[in-house]
Amino acid sequence: MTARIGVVTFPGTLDDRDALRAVRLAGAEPVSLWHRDKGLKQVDAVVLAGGFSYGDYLRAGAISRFSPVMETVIDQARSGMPVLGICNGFQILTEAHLLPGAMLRNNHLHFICRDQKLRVENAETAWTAEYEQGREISVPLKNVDGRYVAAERVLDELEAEGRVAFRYLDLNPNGSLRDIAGITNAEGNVVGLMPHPEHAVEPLIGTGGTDGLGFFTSILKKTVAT
Amino acid sequence: MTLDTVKHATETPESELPWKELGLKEDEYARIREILGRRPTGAELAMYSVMWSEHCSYKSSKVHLKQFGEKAPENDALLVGIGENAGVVDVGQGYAVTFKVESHNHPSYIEPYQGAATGVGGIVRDILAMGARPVAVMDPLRFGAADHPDTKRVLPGVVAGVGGYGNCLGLPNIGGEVVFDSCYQGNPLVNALCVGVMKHEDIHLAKASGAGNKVILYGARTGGDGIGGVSVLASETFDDTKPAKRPAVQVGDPFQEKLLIECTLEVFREKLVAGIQDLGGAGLSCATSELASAGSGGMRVDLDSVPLRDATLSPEEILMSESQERMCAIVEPRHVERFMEICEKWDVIATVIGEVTEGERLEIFWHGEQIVDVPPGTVAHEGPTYHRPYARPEWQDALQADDAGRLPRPATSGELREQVLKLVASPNQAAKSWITDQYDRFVQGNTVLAQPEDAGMVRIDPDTGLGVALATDGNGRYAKLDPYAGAQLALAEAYRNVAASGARPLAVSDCLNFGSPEDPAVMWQFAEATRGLADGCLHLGTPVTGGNVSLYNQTGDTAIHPTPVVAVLGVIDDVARRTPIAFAEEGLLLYLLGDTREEFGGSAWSQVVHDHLGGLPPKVDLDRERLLAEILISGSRDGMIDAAHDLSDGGLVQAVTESCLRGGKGARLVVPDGLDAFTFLFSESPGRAVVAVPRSEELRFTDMCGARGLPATRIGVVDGDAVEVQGEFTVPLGELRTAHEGTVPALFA
Amino acid sequence: MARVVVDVMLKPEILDPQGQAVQRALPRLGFEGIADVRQGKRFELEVDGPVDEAALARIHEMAETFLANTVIEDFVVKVES
Amino acid sequence: MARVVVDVMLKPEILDPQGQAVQRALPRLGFEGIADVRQGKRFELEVDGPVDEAALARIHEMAETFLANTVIEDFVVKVES
Ligand SMILES: Nc1ncnc2c1ncn2[C@@H]1O[C@H](COP(=O)(O)OP(=O)(O)O)[C@@H](O)[C@H]1O
Ligand SMILES: [Mg+2]
Repeated sequence: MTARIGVVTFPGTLDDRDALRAVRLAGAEPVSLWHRDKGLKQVDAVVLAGGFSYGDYLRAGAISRFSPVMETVIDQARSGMPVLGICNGFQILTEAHLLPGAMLRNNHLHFICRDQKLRVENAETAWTAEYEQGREISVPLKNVDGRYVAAERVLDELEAEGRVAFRYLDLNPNGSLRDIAGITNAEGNVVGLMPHPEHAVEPLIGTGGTDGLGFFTSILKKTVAT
Repeated sequence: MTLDTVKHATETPESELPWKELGLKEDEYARIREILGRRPTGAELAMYSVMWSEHCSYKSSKVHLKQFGEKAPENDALLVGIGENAGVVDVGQGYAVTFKVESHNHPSYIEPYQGAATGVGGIVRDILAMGARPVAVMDPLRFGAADHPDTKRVLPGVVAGVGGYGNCLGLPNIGGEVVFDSCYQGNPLVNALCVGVMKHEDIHLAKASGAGNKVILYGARTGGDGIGGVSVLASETFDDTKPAKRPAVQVGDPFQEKLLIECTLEVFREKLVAGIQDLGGAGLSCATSELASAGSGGMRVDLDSVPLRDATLSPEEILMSESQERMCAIVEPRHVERFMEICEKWDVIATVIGEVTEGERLEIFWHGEQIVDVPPGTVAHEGPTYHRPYARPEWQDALQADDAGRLPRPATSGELREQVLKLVASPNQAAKSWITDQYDRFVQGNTVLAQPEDAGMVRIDPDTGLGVALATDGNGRYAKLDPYAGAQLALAEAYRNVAASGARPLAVSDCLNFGSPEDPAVMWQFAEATRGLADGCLHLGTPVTGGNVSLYNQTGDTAIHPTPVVAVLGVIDDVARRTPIAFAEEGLLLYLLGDTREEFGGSAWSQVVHDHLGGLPPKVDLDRERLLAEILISGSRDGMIDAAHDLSDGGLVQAVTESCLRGGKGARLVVPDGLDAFTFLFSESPGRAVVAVPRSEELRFTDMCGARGLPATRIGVVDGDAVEVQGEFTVPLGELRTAHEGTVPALFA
Repeated sequence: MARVVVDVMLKPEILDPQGQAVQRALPRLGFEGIADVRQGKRFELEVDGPVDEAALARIHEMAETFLANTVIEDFVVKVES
Repeated sequence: MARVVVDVMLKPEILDPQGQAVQRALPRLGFEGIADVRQGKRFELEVDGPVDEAALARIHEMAETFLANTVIEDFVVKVES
């Protein structure tokens, strides 16, 4: 039996179909989840995909965070279910306080879409186990509210505990503090990042590489193993 | 105020109505009275005035646009032609593709962000209304001089608007254009293209048939946006000194549109829709009259049931409102409940506002009283037709006589090098990534090629690799020198771009941006350009499937350059065979395909170095374009070429610069026998491309070119980290990159 | 240093998708009784020197030409006490 | 119907690039003497029924949990006179 990975669709989610495809390409079973349903259809892990849920009105992720599906996701995440937030999903995770800090408007104020180099700083989370520590990967980045901020104390704590999971390389595209591209919770089951691994899973498409596939094979291994 | 009902209108035949203020001419008003056999009611007048405006009725242009049908090439791929929301072409494997380019020029000058955003929103709904899932957008843009202060207001707003809306909808932006020319100073051109994909059986049309079927309005509530916008915008030249004339601006809500897309695709999937129309210009007036006139029966609408954002709107205003993000569907009674459920699922407001009737009239009621009773066809299709006078302007001869061949050319290698750097750094030739990086090109996970490639390409079937490619082009400078040739050059360039990517060109959409049709010189430009485009499409076998006309792009007496923007759609059986522009590997041999002549009229060189526009544009040879395309497509299919880049404005040196920078590799070039270095580098002869051929394929490739009679000249090799023109100069890639990529951020960041 | 505040709101007849989205979310969060929400911008300006009539006139002009887009927005200038 | 306004501003220690961009543009437009600009959000809420203490408490809670993200933002609730 393979792992069932859920992908949530909120109104305004855009990359849900891409995330489902990435799950399938990794060999897991993709399961669509709907924001109004509390039930998670017995999935082993959940991906909160990118997009502009609720138009990113008010603040990115602020409205989605209060949806029925998130009540369950928050609950389950606290008891160990793996959750990956990509871009808008990361924003939702910070709004839901499953991850510390907040996402703000890019320092240059523009939407930015580029091939982004990252370093995997923590290869022990549920979503990064297939990478080696320090591995450099290239995946698409595309957002307008991608600047990660948190209080100095929080940042120090994240660094000390190895919870900065990904860092921007070559260029910090948005003014994120300490070049942070993604973080994990202390347990390593909840991971959020701004760049889009689901757009780097096939040759030709997107960046034309498959550097992002490891997120989905990591979770497949992890959930099948446990 | 008493309600102006049909009954009231009959009883008060002499009441004066503000037909003039609504942009109607005296004879047009007389015609309406004749159609109705009485004076129109206020609501009827509102409908006729918007629907008979230039924007909706094409009254000045339709006698010329007819040619696209009359001269349409035989083409089995065409499933739905001109006249519907957008044309549909068969791309094989059971798939159909619909695409169209449209303008939102005037609103974007007034409010750049919202104007551009709602331009994208409007074209996306057109595509959706055909039954297709929108899969990509493009944005051909024209601005005033790059260093003009107003361009600093307009460009960032337009770009943010295109991005803000398209990104939020989840549509990858796969290409477009950014052109600067002071002729667009008061009239920037914001054109937007959308392409959608469906299965053949999913094609939907805008018609209301079947008495008893319900008319459902769904999407955003109706507000006071853009009322009269259509008629005021399209009928009169916008004059910014008179704020009273400023139409209300529409504000878009891309989030609402995203819900509309998903909701609409779901009701299509469950086959709940008998007919459908988006609400764009002229709002409900347009949707109801077009649906009713295309169907078999009549239609009855209760305007009171339209959900409003502003309760004080009058019935006339409701009919004319251009509130965004609305659609109108015709649904059989047995499907209404399910239709409503799906709308509720997507948080989309949906309301039955009327039904299809046995009769032949469009009847609209307000508070139970009849305020409209018209034959819908007279509103939708029987608007006036003008045969506007046109005449070749008297300045045309002098302009063409001012030959660019007489301009002083660089005298030394040093000067040549300097001009190369100046050219690739000039705003029109410089890299546009500062702009295009504000657009999401990855979303939907099917983008194979996007900017800065020759064409955008998306995969439409992940299993077979079937894909489509699109390019848009238009060169107003060429068209100014010769509008007939200019239109064909635009077509040829877009066609060539598509072929360079490896796809087979199939069909055309266009957006014709011109000045005032009341000026015979402009009308001549328009007539010539449409004739050129129609003849060109016939010759190349690519039918025009739809498009858009934008007139009155002028400030005072000065019109913009005639600017026909042409979009070509191509198909590729397997996107794995696509050809990128990047020179990515050392040792690849560079071949120049086609003939290079001394052609500098309207060229980028003449503009950048001499600020000159005169002479004749390069000579078009459509047979040559076709042959070149065949070679490029075969080369890609059979794996003979690793990269290809078409040659257009800026000539060879521009193409080589882009391909080298994209691949991060240099090139050593040799000036071929019989050409001087200057002509080699800067000529803009069409029908050419530069290709990078692996050594192992050289013989096969040159044999193919030889056998088919296409000149192929070896001009160098991919090598090192500089562009070197042997015996002339060397420019390190770093220097080239700084020149090419620094300009746009320096101007706008 | 004195603080001047410029509030910029969409004109009432212009669609405010942000405000709408907020309003629609409120009942779901258990907040009833809010009939309408409009969302606008607030600019806090720290002004060098005295905020006299001349200064306010300049700020008014700045709001009109730059901070607000009067095609779609209204604005109010206030001196913060 | 009564109007309650909620002003939401970034905390002073958080970088506000929007405010900065405005401030940097001002001298170019000929407006001197503005030492600092911060840009925030203004919500205008139309409240059904009386704006008594209970209502204000609820709005305060709404601002704290929803309208503002207190990790990065401060807010003020005001009854518009
Ligand atoms: N406004 C725009 N939006 C998206 N892509 C653009 C835009 N402007 C230019 N591009 C892209 O930049 C590249 C270069 O543009 P251009 O020089 O006009 O191409 P070409 O000369 O091949 O037609 C192309 O890939 C084009 O699609
Ligand atoms: Mg090209």
